[in-house]
Amino acid sequence: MTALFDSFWPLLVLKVLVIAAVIPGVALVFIFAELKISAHMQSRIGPYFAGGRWGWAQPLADGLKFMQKEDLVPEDADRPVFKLAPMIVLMGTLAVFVIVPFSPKLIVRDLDVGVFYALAAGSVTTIGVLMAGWSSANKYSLMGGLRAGAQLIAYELPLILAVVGVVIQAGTMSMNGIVAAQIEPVFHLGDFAIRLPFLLQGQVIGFAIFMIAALAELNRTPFDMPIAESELVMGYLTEYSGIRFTMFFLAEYAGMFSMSAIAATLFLGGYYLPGVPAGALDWLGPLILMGKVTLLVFIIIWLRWTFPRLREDQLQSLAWRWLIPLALANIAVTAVAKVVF
Amino acid sequence: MAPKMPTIPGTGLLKGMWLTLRTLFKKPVTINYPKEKEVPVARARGVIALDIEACTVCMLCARECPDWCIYIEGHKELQPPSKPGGRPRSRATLDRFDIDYALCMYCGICVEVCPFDALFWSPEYEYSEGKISDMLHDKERLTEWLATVPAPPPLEKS
Amino acid sequence: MSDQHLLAMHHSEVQVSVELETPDVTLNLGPQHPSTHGVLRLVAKVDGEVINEVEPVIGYMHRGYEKLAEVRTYPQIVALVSRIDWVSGYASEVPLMVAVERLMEIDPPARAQHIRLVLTEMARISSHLVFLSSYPLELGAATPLMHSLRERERVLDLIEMVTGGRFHPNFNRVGGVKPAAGAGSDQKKVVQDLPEGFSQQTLAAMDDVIGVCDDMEDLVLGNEIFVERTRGVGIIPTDLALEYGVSGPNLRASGVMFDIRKTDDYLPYDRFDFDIPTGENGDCFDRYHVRLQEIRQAARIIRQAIETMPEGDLQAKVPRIIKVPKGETYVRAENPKGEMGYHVVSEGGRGPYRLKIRSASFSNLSVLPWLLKGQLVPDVIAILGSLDFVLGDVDR
Amino acid sequence: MTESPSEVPAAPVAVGIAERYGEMVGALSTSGDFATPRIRVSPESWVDTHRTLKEHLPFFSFLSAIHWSTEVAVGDPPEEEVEERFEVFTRLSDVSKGEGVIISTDISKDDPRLPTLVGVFGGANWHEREAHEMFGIVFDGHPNLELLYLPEGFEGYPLRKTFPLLSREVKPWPGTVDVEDMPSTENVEAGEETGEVEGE
Repeated sequence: MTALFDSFWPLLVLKVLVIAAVIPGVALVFIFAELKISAHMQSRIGPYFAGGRWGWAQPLADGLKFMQKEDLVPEDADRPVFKLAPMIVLMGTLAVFVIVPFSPKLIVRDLDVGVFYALAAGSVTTIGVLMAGWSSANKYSLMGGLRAGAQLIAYELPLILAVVGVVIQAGTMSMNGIVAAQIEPVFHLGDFAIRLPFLLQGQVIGFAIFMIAALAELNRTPFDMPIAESELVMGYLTEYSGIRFTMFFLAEYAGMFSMSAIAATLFLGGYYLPGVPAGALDWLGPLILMGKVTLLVFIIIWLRWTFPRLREDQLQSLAWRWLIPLALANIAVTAVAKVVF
Repeated sequence: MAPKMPTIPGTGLLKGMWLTLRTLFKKPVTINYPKEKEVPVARARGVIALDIEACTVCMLCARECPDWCIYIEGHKELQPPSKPGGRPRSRATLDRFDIDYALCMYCGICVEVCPFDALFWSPEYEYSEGKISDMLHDKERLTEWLATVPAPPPLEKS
Repeated sequence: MSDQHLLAMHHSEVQVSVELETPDVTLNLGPQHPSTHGVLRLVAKVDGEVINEVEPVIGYMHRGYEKLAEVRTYPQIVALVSRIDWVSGYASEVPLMVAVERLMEIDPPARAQHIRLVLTEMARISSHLVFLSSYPLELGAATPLMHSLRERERVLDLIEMVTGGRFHPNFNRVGGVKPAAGAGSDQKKVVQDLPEGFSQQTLAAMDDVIGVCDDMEDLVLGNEIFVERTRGVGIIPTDLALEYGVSGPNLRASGVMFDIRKTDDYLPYDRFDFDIPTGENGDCFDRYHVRLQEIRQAARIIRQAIETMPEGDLQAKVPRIIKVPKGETYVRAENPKGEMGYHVVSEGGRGPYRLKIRSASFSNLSVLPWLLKGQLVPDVIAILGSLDFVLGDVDR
Repeated sequence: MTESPSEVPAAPVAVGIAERYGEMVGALSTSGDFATPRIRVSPESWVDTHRTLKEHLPFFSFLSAIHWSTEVAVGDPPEEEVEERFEVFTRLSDVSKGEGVIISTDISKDDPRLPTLVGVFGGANWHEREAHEMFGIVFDGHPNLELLYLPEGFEGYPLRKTFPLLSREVKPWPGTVDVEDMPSTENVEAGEETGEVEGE
């Protein structure tokens, strides 16, 4: 048994299967959380029917309903592209989880260029969105796709630049390495070692920029222009229904999960919580990480149900006039601090 | 009348977030409809109830109806004299009294014009149907609603 | 940054993309589109996201009320006109009744007038709350919708408590308000005066309405994103507004302090203190702000009216069959959407010979082709929503 | 007005307004019945009248028309015989005192034409389109005199009095059946004479 798991391929397949099963499950939980939180923020009770108490089965019921629906492809659509788009979006989202460390050992692949990989894989979703927008043969979809493309170019840059600060501070691009760097004591108060996540080690601006850019990447309010229900109907999703829409839908929440997990790992100490003994991290780690992710997901949901959305040109000006200069300044300051201390 | 604007940038965003967070922990105002129900006010115009005994087939409601959604048919019947030796009186009997709720616009003019108080509003509202033709309520159905007519609300004293 | 600066910036950005000279695309916004509140259709020629030309297509909701009115009696028309602007149904009934009363030279009793006034202002609150809620939704914020509809529900409940209808009260009669209706076989006809607890509940509801106005100031008006989206967007110049017959809050947002409640006397508004909120720039932000302030003023009027509610009859003495003498009159009212007027031409019958319905949204919307030229698609939605129209009011 | 605000404003005020504005434009006649100032002008002076009055009454309220006809397909005919014609009327008002006036003109039924007001009041555009499709009045010089409400290819002019209302033609009136004389007939007649209040 042990021998089997030590060998490369079976282990990889097992890990992939676990991710493919767990991530959509977690996404369902987040969907339910969004339904309930939004409802209560609006003085509503929200779903209360499916599954009995609290309507906990509502996302499952929605999923089942979507699966029963007829698979519609518009007549003028570019069929192969139209069909491929949701898969690429979902795949791009799931691929990010390869490098997310849930505990020191629970990681699919601790790549040396983990951060780089995560950002690259995450960007693939935008290709899928562009494909969806283009192939739908719908003007609203096209505009939504183009907006998503413009958003990608504008926000990929601050996202990467925000991470650079952390990478400089940690001195590694491996995700496990970054967490390890946050476990390292920053200084000692007597015998007591003070361990701080990078957020508290001066990366506040980096974290804020990362979260804003992540919202834009995820097309969440206040940056949901590619979907923009009141303007573009549903943007690139307009022509999708049934199972293909479900894939987009799952990808959105899985994306929230992955972005929050990366943010938690880079800035909030990942699976580590001060005071938890190193030995317990193997089994407590995933819980700690999930706790941090849940907090970030809650904030993302909270923002969505409070703010209106920006206009496309305002979003661009926010990115180019504010976030990118700020992120560059952040890198400079971090680099100088790294050399000085 | 210029609106008051936040002086520190970003406080407007935070104020909104504080409001939604506060609401998150307040009791919701909606109810779980089919299981819980709100009681409509006594005057609510839900469905029209018919008191067959009071109706004299005078057609006033059908004539005043703006949508022409009331269909009435009737015939005369000779009633036995009330006193022995008196004249037999003729009395109009209702054969058909249908209200087509698919057409009705719930204006309540029929209830108002009825000179014999044969029509009443009931606040009942759960009578939607799958077929539009089922929205035509005949006189038996309309009579059933009579039991749901509530007592009128007391008036405000000054 | 000043508004002019913002506007200039905005226009310069628009300019840049126009110069690229790409072929126009025809974009149909509506008749089924989330932002058009029903069945408005905008045929827009867009260049990227910039609108070069827009042609509103209306008439999907045209029900021909002016024709229908010619075959109906006046009491029947009352039930009809509350469906013109269904968001503030009660307010549409009043001017028609005042017109008929003028032709018949009837004075409604003071109590009836007060009840009309209170219900009209409640209709105003309910209509403006719908605007306060739906406008942020156009801009992508869903939560203000529920917050403001929550309090609107209370106002609708109060209207229902008195009239029996939430949207279509049909509570006005020639010479006053509905005097009596059937109420069950034991009770027979009962007086439809204000039910017990109405005053008390109204005062409580007004507090909550003011409360939600405060909330909206925090959640929407003070929100920097909202300000960015609406300041300097969709400016209607004063002279253009007058020429197109733009009325109501849209006109006042452009800086014209004009309110039919102050100048005309269709209801005894001169007995109450209230202010007319006006805007400065005539942009979307001002239109939102003016409506929000109007809710506060309406609540103020209702409080005063409830406290000074006179005793008396609900209806003046009128013939059982209403026949209106020959004559013509035009009565207008300050409805939530703007000037709502009825030109009644009577030829002595039970119904009008001709009824011209002047609805506010129709004129307010007619300024659109001018207003939307050169705007971005997201701004089009912002401007469209800020005009606060109801398709029933446009098409009649 | 403070003592009895419910009072209908006295006619002289409206007459005064009508006369004042009527003088400015050389109106054919003025009236102020039922608190509604009205002035009547000739079709030739239609546009000039509006141009002159725009300085004082800048708010364009509406434009519409009436089809005067003794023979009608809907509703009741006029009390007396009238000359068949179209009366086009607009309402202008100011935005300070609330003064307003209805300006009307008569045009013939056979060739209903009138110069457009779009050059004076841009807002007349849609109103004239509405009057065009509803009454068949042609507004000379209108930039875009197309159907506004009605679907393409609609025949007839719905608001003309001679245009039947189909919904009332295809269905018999459900109130025709007479089982017996309406027992309320006497009451109604008596009520009308004595002015009895309904339902008290």
